[in-house]
Amino acid sequence: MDLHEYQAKELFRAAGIPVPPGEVATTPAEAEKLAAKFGGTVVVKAQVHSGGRGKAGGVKLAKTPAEARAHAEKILGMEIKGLTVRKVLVAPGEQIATEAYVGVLIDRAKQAPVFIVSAAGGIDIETVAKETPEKVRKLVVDPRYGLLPHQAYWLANFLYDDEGLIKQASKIMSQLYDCFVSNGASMAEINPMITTPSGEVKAIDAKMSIDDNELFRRPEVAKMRDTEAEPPSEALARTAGLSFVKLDGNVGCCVNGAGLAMATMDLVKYYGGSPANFLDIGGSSNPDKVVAALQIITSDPNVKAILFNIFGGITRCDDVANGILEAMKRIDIKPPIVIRLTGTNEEVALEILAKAGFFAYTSMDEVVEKAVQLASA
Amino acid sequence: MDLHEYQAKELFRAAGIPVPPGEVATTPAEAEKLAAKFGGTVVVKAQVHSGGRGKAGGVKLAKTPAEARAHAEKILGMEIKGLTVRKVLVAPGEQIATEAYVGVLIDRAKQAPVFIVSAAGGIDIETVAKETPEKVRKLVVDPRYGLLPHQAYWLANFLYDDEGLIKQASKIMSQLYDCFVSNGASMAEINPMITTPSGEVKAIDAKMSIDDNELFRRPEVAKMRDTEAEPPSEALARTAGLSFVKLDGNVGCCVNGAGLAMATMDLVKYYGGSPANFLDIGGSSNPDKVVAALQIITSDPNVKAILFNIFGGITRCDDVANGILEAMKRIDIKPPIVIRLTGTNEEVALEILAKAGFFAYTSMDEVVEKAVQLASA
Amino acid sequence: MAIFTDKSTKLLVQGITGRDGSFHTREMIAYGTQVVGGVTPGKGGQTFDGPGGRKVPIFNSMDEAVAATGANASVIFVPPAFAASAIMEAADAGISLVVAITEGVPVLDMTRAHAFARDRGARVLGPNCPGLLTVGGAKIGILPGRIASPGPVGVVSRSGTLTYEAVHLLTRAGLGQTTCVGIGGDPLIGTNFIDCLSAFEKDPATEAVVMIGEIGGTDEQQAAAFAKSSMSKPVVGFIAGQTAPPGRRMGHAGAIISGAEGTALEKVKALEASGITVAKRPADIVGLVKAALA
Amino acid sequence: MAIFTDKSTKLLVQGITGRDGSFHTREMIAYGTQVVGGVTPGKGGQTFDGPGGRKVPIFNSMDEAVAATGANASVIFVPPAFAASAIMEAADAGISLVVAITEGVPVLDMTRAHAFARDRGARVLGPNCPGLLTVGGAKIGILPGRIASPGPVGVVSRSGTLTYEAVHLLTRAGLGQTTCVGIGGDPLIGTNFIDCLSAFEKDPATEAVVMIGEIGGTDEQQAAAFAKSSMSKPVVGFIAGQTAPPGRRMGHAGAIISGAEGTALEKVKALEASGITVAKRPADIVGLVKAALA
Repeated sequence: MDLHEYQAKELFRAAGIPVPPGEVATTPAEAEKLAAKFGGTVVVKAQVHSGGRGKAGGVKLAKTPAEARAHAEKILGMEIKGLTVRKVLVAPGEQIATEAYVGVLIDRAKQAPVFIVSAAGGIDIETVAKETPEKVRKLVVDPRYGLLPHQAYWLANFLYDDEGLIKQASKIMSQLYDCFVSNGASMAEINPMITTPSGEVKAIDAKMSIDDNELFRRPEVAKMRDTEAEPPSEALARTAGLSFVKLDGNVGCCVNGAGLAMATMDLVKYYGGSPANFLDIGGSSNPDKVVAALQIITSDPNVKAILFNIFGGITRCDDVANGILEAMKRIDIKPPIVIRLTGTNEEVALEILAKAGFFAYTSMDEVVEKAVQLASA
Repeated sequence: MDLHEYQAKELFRAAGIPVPPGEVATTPAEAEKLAAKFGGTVVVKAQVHSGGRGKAGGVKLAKTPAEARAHAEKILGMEIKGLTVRKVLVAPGEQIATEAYVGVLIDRAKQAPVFIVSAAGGIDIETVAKETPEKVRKLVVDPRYGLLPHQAYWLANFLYDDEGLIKQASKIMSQLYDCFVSNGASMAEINPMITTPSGEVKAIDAKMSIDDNELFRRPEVAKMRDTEAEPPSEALARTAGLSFVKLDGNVGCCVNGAGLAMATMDLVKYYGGSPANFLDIGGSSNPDKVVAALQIITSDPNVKAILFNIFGGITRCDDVANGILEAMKRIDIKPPIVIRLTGTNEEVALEILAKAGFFAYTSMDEVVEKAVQLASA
Repeated sequence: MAIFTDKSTKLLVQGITGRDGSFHTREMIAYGTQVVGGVTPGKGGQTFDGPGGRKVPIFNSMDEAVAATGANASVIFVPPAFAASAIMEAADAGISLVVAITEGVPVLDMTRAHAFARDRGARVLGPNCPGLLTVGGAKIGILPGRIASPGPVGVVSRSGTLTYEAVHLLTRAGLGQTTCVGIGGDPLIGTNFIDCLSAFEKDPATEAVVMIGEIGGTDEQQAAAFAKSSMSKPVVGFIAGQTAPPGRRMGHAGAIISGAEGTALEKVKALEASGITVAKRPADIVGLVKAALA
Repeated sequence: MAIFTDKSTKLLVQGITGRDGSFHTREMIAYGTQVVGGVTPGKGGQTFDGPGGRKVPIFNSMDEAVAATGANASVIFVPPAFAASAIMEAADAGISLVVAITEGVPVLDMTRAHAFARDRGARVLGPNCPGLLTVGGAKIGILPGRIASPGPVGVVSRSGTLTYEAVHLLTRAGLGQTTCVGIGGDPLIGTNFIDCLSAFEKDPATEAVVMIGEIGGTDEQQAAAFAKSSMSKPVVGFIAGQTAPPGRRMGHAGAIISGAEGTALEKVKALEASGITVAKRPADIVGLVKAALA
């Protein structure tokens, strides 16, 4: 789950990381009021789950409250990489001497959190890491010990020469690590971490993703989910316990298992079609899940054909068949449905479907080819 | 630093361990008032840094406030193993179904905290461990992981068969471990941990020692030191930064280094004498420390001779010599002083002492033999 | 012969009395797996009724269960909140193969659990994996036994049902399997492609390996390099997720393209550069394996 | 020859600019130890002035210091609050011998630091120890070099000044030493008697060992058993604390009799039962060593 900048900053502040003040506005009037409250130059920043806000015009300096209002007017409702901006963060402008990058994420190979820091801050770290690896210092944290003081110092020492700055940054590294672990994060980033001309180190931007699997034990973090920031179909899928990603093709896919679902999408493309979605109904074969899946798929007007590809293991084919019939009753499904079922209780399922006038395939290639044909008809 | 039962219970409560209520009284009237407040049967318990309070008559049940007052009257001022009782804990009497022992301490060989539990609670664990080791379960905690949930369960499962009790006890194990670590303890004990007839698990006695080396970072725990509970000479030594233990002989010993100090005491005995104390002036050779050491030694009326045994390394012999002369000026020292100095700046020291009319030995055996002679004269 | 397990493997089921645990325990026993016990705290002393009147003793803890049964493997069906702890309990009890089926285990929990298992010398398979099936030997996990048949092909995959698909196709084409391993779709897994390739290379009964990867991470690339440098047996590959958009999680927590390296295209390139033939679609796996074995 | 160190040992001083650190750095250099650098955060780039105009470079971190100097040993003089961290920093930087002089390090800090050093394969001596002196080679720590002389006796002790006493007596009697090691008076020490006995046994230059123990713990008993089972060279023992009362801490955090096993009497018994001759007083050590070497 991605957090907005202002939410990540809340968690940073709670961990003791020095984050300048800042408040959220949802209307231009609120933005103006906040600018007046802070006084002087403020920055107005779009709150969307996307990088590149600056380039997209989503971050603007305002010298007066009126200017802040004008910026907010433009930014609120703006689309950045397909996401609509519904909130802006208004924060006092900071005097910046230097900018650095500090990030923590999970290193899959080392199976541990890894710090990445660079004195080349404010820019894209992946580019820096690739093109000028000498500008990046990495540290894998041993999860048995956590971030040790000398390691925090080692990271900070890569960014600064001044002992005062190093000490502040070391402390921030430790606080960021604690913040990362205590909130069940999968990523936490300060970009940029700035120094001011008077020698203070501060986090002026914040980015954080929380491991979805941690949310059950962190209700206060789970509450931060911004359901408005995700497509309604994905919010619905999440509630129904389905894995769903909307794509822009016309073949709706309903599959059990993530790997098989991807392979099915790929096969749609192989046969010249284009998948409308990724959808994994998961291991359980509750008919209600099938109904929800069909609701979500049919809510996409691009969908011209719907394809089921089920390889029963834990999932029982008869449950899926019943779910399909149940959905037909409850919702008005326009696009044609083609079905492939094999595995657990296959025979029962085929009989159920046959009775309802459905033909079911047992080969994945056949059913995908058929679905592509129907969609392009 | 040993804590009193009531202090350990405060830390236990803060860690979430179920500890029945209880308050401290310093007068019989207070005890009566508390008994009235709690109502019903209460227990009045001497608060001293010593085991065997029960056997010594320091723990009594009272059915009425008047009886509580009477018990407090007897217990307050009582001596238990040489320690005067100045406080009693008054707590409601508990219904006890079973008693168990739970302790955590540091295992020197494993270099890690170790849990020791036994269903034979309320008694001396060392005896149980020695005589009936099958009644004890031990678990070494890997400090890199802390006490893991399955380990807490494993310990609790040794004490109880009932799943409800096991779950409560598992939780208490985890809480006790957290309490141990977060307070920098070297020992924490629940003895007994009881179950009530209604199926609750509670800590009705608590014992805790804090690692002295942790106190600097835990001022709130350091405040719990009961200076009244230690001999005044030891409190004075602690303030002066000296290691001092009072003994009952008549040869006062002032040595640098703990091992040499013990060896000096042993040599006093070897030559037929009896050491009045252990005293290590430590590595630093601040003359003030020497003055404090002599003050402490001479405050013991048993001391008949004072022996200095200094092997200069970090400690400079001249500093010690100057300290002795300084002390002679400031305090009236009755017993004869014999001095052995060797090592760093030995020559300067010998000259300083010679000028003041002192003869200094360079052999440990000679000086100890002389001191024993003087003390028994 | 096979990898990691055989007929002598003695299995404990952690979470045996749960919905999934009890269902799959019956399936595993029916397949012929030696399920010697189960663990559910608080149900120690009870008995689990397996198929054919088989009685399986239940214990409160892994420690007791291992002491009583001499088990050397365990399979975990406990809920996500307790799965990492169950892995550590198994490793602490001396289990050498821990198969974690549970999906949704917090990643930070797994950083500690994997470290602990390494410290204790235990192999973890998963979490979020279908387990492994040694054909005609032991089935540990949820892979449906009936789709497999004995033969010379080793199968290793990050996916569940896609593995079934591949095994099903192989079996129908008369290409039996030694062991089928689902290594799991999580970002942090205990046993990776290289571990399995290395074991298949050493297994005399395995003559060719099918490796089914997907987007996310760079495990397939590393496996390809390993196959090139250290394997004599042919490997046939398949990578799912050619059509997956970057930055989105495709079901599996590990299936997310972040950066250029995690794409299917990059992986296919790496496999082919290492001499691994890559199937364009699952159905093509059969022909490529036949060619490899010819 | 000697144990743990020799003339080629390259030493870093952690806390070189502190009061004790700077004093003893000069002493170590004067003795002939190769002090190749020092570490004090924030003073990197400065220089420490050693005796005889010797300049020692100062670094901000152990990592930098090791990279620049190729050091393989370090000695720690930092305050107790930072000592465990300094040990871990040294181990993390690849140092193989870490000598921690600092007294008063919290025991729980040391549980983690010792585990970390073990994980990294570093030997820790101490904390709360005087260090070690390889006679005519390297002096690491605070043992006064002038009391020692070269010869065939290895000395290992839990104490500081009592070690000086013993070494002084040996030297005056013409019995020189190979290496004198103070293992420290804390309850959790990185290098124990057995480690040192084992090293002395392997060191061809050492012909006899003096082992000086004290009350508390059971290290001496275990060392005695080791000497009996695994040593060919004679060991002469001394145990301080015959007159120490139980339950009281005698200066050293580790010198406390808890239970029957930690008493001096028990230790002397265990040593004698293992064939180790035990001196009744320090002065007797000389005669026993002479007899052992005869």
